Amino acid sequence: MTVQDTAVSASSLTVQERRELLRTMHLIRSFEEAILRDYHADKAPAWDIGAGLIPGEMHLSAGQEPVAAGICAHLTRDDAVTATHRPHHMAIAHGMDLDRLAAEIFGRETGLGKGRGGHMHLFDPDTHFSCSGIIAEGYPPALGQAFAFQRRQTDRIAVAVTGEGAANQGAFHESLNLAALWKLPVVFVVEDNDWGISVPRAASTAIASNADRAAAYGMPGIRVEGNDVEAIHAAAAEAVARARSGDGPTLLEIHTLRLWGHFEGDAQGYRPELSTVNEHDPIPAYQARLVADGVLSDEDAAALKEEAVARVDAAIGFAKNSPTPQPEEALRYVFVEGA
Amino acid sequence: MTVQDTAVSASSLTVQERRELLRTMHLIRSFEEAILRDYHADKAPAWDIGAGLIPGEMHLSAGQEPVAAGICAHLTRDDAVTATHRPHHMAIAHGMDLDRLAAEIFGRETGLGKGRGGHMHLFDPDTHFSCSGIIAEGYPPALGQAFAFQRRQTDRIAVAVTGEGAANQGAFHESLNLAALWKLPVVFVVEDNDWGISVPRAASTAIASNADRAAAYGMPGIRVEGNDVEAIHAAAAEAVARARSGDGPTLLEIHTLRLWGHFEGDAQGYRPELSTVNEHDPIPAYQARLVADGVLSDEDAAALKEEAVARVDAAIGFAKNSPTPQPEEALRYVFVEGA
Amino acid sequence: MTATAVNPSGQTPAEEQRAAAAPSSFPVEPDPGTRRLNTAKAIQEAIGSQMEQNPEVFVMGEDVGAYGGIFSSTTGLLDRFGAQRVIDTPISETAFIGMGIGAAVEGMRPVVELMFVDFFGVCMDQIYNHMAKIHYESGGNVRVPMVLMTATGGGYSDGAQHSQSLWGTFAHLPGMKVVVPSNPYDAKGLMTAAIASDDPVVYMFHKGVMGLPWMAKNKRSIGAVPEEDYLVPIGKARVARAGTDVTIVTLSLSVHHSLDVAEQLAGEGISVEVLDLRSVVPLDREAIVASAAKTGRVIVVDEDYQSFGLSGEIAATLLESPDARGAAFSRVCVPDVPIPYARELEYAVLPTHARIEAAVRAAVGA
Amino acid sequence: MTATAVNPSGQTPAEEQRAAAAPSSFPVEPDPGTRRLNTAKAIQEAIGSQMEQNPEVFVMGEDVGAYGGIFSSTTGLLDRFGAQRVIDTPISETAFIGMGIGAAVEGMRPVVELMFVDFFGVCMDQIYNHMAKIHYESGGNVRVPMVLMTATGGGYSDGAQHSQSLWGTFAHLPGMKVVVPSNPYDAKGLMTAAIASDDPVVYMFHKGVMGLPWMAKNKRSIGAVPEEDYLVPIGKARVARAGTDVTIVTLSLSVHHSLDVAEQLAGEGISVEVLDLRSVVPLDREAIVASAAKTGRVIVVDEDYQSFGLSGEIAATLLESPDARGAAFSRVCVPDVPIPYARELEYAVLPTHARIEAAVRAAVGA
Ligand SMILES: Cc1ncc(C[n+]2csc(CCOP(=O)(O)OP(=O)(O)O)c2C)c(N)n1
Ligand SMILES: Cc1ncc(C[n+]2csc(CCOP(=O)(O)OP(=O)(O)O)c2C)c(N)n1
Ligand SMILES: [Mg+2]
Ligand SMILES: [Mg+2]
Repeated sequence: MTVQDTAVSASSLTVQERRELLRTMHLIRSFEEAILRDYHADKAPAWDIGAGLIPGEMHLSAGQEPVAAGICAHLTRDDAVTATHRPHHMAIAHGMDLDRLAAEIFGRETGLGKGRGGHMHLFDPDTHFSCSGIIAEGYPPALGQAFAFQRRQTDRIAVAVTGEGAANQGAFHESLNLAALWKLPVVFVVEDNDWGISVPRAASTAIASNADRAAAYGMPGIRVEGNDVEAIHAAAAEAVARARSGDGPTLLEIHTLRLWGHFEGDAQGYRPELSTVNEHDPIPAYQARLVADGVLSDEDAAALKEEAVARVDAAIGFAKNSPTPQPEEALRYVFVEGA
Repeated sequence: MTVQDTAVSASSLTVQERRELLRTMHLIRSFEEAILRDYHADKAPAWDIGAGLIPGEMHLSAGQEPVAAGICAHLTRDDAVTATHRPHHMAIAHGMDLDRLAAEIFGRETGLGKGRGGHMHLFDPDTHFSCSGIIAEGYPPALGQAFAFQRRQTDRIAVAVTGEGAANQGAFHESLNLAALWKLPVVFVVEDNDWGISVPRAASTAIASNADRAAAYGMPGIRVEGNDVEAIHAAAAEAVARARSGDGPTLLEIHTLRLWGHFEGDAQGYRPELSTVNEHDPIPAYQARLVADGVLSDEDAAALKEEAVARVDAAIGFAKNSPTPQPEEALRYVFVEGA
Repeated sequence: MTATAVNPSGQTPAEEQRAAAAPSSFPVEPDPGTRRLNTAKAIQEAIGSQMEQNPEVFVMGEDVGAYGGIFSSTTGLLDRFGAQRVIDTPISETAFIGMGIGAAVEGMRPVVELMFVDFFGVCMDQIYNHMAKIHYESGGNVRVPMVLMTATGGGYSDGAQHSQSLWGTFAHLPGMKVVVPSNPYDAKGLMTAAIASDDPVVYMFHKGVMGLPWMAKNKRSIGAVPEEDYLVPIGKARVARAGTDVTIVTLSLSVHHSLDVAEQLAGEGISVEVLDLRSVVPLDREAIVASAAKTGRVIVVDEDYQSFGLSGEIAATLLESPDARGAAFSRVCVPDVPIPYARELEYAVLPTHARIEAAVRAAVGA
Repeated sequence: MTATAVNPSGQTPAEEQRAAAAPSSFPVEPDPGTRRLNTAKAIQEAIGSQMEQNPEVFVMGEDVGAYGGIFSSTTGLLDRFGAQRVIDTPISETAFIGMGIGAAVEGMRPVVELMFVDFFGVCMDQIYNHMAKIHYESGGNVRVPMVLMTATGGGYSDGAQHSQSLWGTFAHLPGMKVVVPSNPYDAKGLMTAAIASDDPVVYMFHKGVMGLPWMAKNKRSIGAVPEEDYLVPIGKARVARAGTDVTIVTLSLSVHHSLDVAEQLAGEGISVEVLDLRSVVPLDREAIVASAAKTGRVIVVDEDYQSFGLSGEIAATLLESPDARGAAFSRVCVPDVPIPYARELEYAVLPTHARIEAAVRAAVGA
């Protein structure tokens, strides 16, 4: 295992690349903020999870934007990404159409899944994106996408994401073993946000870093501390290159931060560090760094944010103005062929 | 990971201990030979797996006796053992009543499970023994037995056994993680006989030793080469002591040998080393060593074998003379309470 | 070869005696009294009381400790009993459910939570090949007195992987009892019975009956619950409302919708009997047949998938009974479709008030 | 809120058209000819032929390579197609079934073997929450054209964890088709249809119909099979024997026992119709109703567990049909008990010739 430290002193990235990373993070955060707002807007006074424009469980990714931005910067839309119950940041960074993403979350016929899937079940053939609400069970399908890419002799890869809690699930183990055995072009990402709902990492495993598990399969493992988008970008560069060149999978654990509750409505009474969480928000920190490095001005940064908000507003507007599905069509799409 | 080599030059065991190890191995082998004989006796001329005195799949453990003898020498009947589809050697070494074991295999009312279970489903409250025909799924219940022992503040332990093929199953991973996290008194044993049915270890995992996986959970891992009962005994001594003293689990991988087919009827066409397998039979080798070391004479050794055969014959006789279950009672024992 | 007559209870007289005797220390279905609790609190109370009386009872699962269970099934237990007996687990269902089995085999009485029943696919082997079969395979020598508690059901747009009922899946596989309380009183009595049982019991609570503050509440999710311990016998249905024109056989949250419909239609002179099954295994076939024989019309209302499950088994029960085989039969279930996310679609497949009402009207020709 | 009428086929006219058109390149149920194969060889032939024609078809599973599949479903394929397309896997069902799903999502056509259906508990999440639901959750945008092939059934003392049928379990969960061939002709045609299908298909072969040299053989495990490719349509039952007095609705190995009984009783003037379902999902309800309406008596013979499964669904199908609801109904299934090991016990719970015969006699009052 290699531990990569926060302190990547001088950036090896171009100005353009660094701006892109910030832009992606702003876009994600703006999206999550908009969903947060609309999710809670019409559940009052008696807060009802099933009520309102956006019903159901809602797992937002605020704080984990560096992971998505840093990794997906290396991907094209021909690469596959499989994500978790907390999928928006990966979906957006991977280039999913924002309108159709928003429409799915609002349960509209124009959504990615025509409202059948919802926020934990996003499937996008255009970006080879999928996710699963079942812990660690997004890993195995990624193997098959990677296998198809390998067999067709492309250099396309699959990125498979889970949380640190998921690393204790059987599917995690089986998937890593299989990918290493067959040198599948996969990058396994563990987003370690210290918590699996209310259970801290230390109550889930006796080991300090899941990257140590890579050796159990014969693949390299890297843990990236500090939730720093550039350090993540650098680690991902290696892992992606390894996968593309046919040298097989890498396990990348990234220490990140869950800024908000596990899901919306989570009061987080179990979380001792709650009062100081906001101090570690990675976006203002990165923005300040770029400004300090002269990559952009405060005004440029504000413009990036505004641009993101505008794009998100348009997507939310698209979603809200889209038709809801017809109840009569509830049984459509069970099978391709008649049943 | 520590690799312990075959070459345990001078034995640290007492004469009595060494004789016991040989005696246990002879007892197991004699049992397996008897089952082998009776299993095939009445399936001819058209060999039918469901026919004869012993029907069904039959997974015999010949060649793996050193594992059972070396480990169970450290256990009392208050310790738990959970085994696999290939359970006889562990059951016998752990002290299971031979009559009731044989009777279960012959499907008799006097069997451990009154003929309901069969050879892959042996449950013995007297020796806290159980097994499962589902790969790696014997591990999780062992955790619970260990947990009960721990909570009751005893120094009893659980030994959980699987094959090397099973180490790639999710249950393996989850169980090791949980046991290490809670410092449960478990010894995890992987019997590496190089094969999972027809699939060689190298086609199952990219790593050379499953003991390397122990680090992924924060527990010690030891691989024992050579299928040598004294080396296994020594490695198990440490692991058992660690568990008994409250220091938590150990993963012990033992390189052993499947002398016969995966199950009876397996022609083993897939096995390139087939013609030389018998040369590596661990029992004659150990017996010769004990004779050479002056632990016993050739006559003593022959007597040990005869004694084992006689004991086994008695058990087989008991089984054959026991009543078969009543068909009318097929639905008994689904529930303790009425249903 | 001759056809083998099999003893349907599968018990010897001695066993039946023991079974009848076992948990008799608690009263059976006492008067409910006046104290009112929601279903979640009733469950917590049952578990807590059994934990107090028996040190071998413990609770294990994801977020059952400080969080108190995602659906509040274990709120307060950590504070009362400590982390040694109320154990938060890693997300390793196979390992910790299997651990419950092993502990039960050694005589402990684990209450293990599988957070959503929808997750059964990652751990079903331990449940159906081990928890449910060990007693039989051991010829009755090894018992597995374990409760597997799990949340079921939809109605709040949680999508295809978090909204299922699936009791039919568990009931189809032999060796485990399956109980499905619909209200606080039954929830407490069935949990007490489940912990007292020497058999493995799958205890399935619908999120919508818990009375959670953050979910639309049915008025019957709060009700009278005795303070003392008591049993609701496993395997006994309850006539939730007596009627003469048509029988609704139902369970869990659908009991409430059915009662709502029954109350509404009573005004029109349609008399609906509502039978709350409470247990799926054992299924109270006698109660089903008795009610069907009385009303001559049966509607099964079931939030599980329609085909190859509970509703079909009730049809077979009718057809196999000389008294009930002529009864009219229809069903209001979730059709064979993954539960859709969008509210309009989900409520098109759920057994809603409207669908139940339509089925009753169709049955009585009104 | 109003009751929502749901379109039972769940299809738009355009989709129905596409579905009808899709695999029409192969003839449907052609004349069987005279060449005889056992079921295992028929399956191998179907897979091999599809692999030849389509490079995206591949086979994956435990011991499918050099061993040729524990029940010979893949014998010879490794030699023909090499280890790149006939892939032995580690014992990691969740990983490799999930891998099949991902490959199918990218347009490949995997045939994945789960060695025994009894092992579903270690990998069901991939099967029922992913393979079966992705198409629906994606609003039809993502297809999963995958075949999950698995061995079922008992009768050779393999015990409670290796002898189950379990088609009811798969059929209860929406989104996967479930086919269950009973003979070589259907086995080939259904495998060809399964690989051609754009939907996930669970293909369940009973070990006892394979014609294995090391297992008691039924005479019908060898039969005429065309050399060319052809389809047996998924969802269509077959009248395996026409009759007028009583209908046996059955599938898989039980078809043969039922035909044996029908042949025997014909001598006594009892005319038994045997309906081989061939598919459980979709269930050919029309064929069931038509036969039941004709004979007025239905016996379900099913090697799966009795309660909450296929046999109940057939009861419901009868009760829901004006033409068939009066039919007499009984069932010969495995009662709700883990499959016992000892031969005497196992054959007491299996649907044997003797039990089927007794049921037919009871039905016709002879
Ligand atoms: C198999 C399974 N078990 C439990 C859950 C419930 N669950 C949803 S999210 C979650 C915590 C996941 O923690 P982690 O993997 O760290 O991801 P994070 O939520 O922190 O992003 C749990 C237990 C589930 N969805 N699937
Ligand atoms: C979950 C599961 N998958 C597959 C099988 C079929 N199976 C039985 S034994 C076996 C090979 C086991 O290999 P290993 O763990 O090395 O044990 P060995 O047989 O060598 O003792 C397989 C694949 C099973 N019983 N359970
Ligand atoms: Mg986490
Ligand atoms: Mg092996």
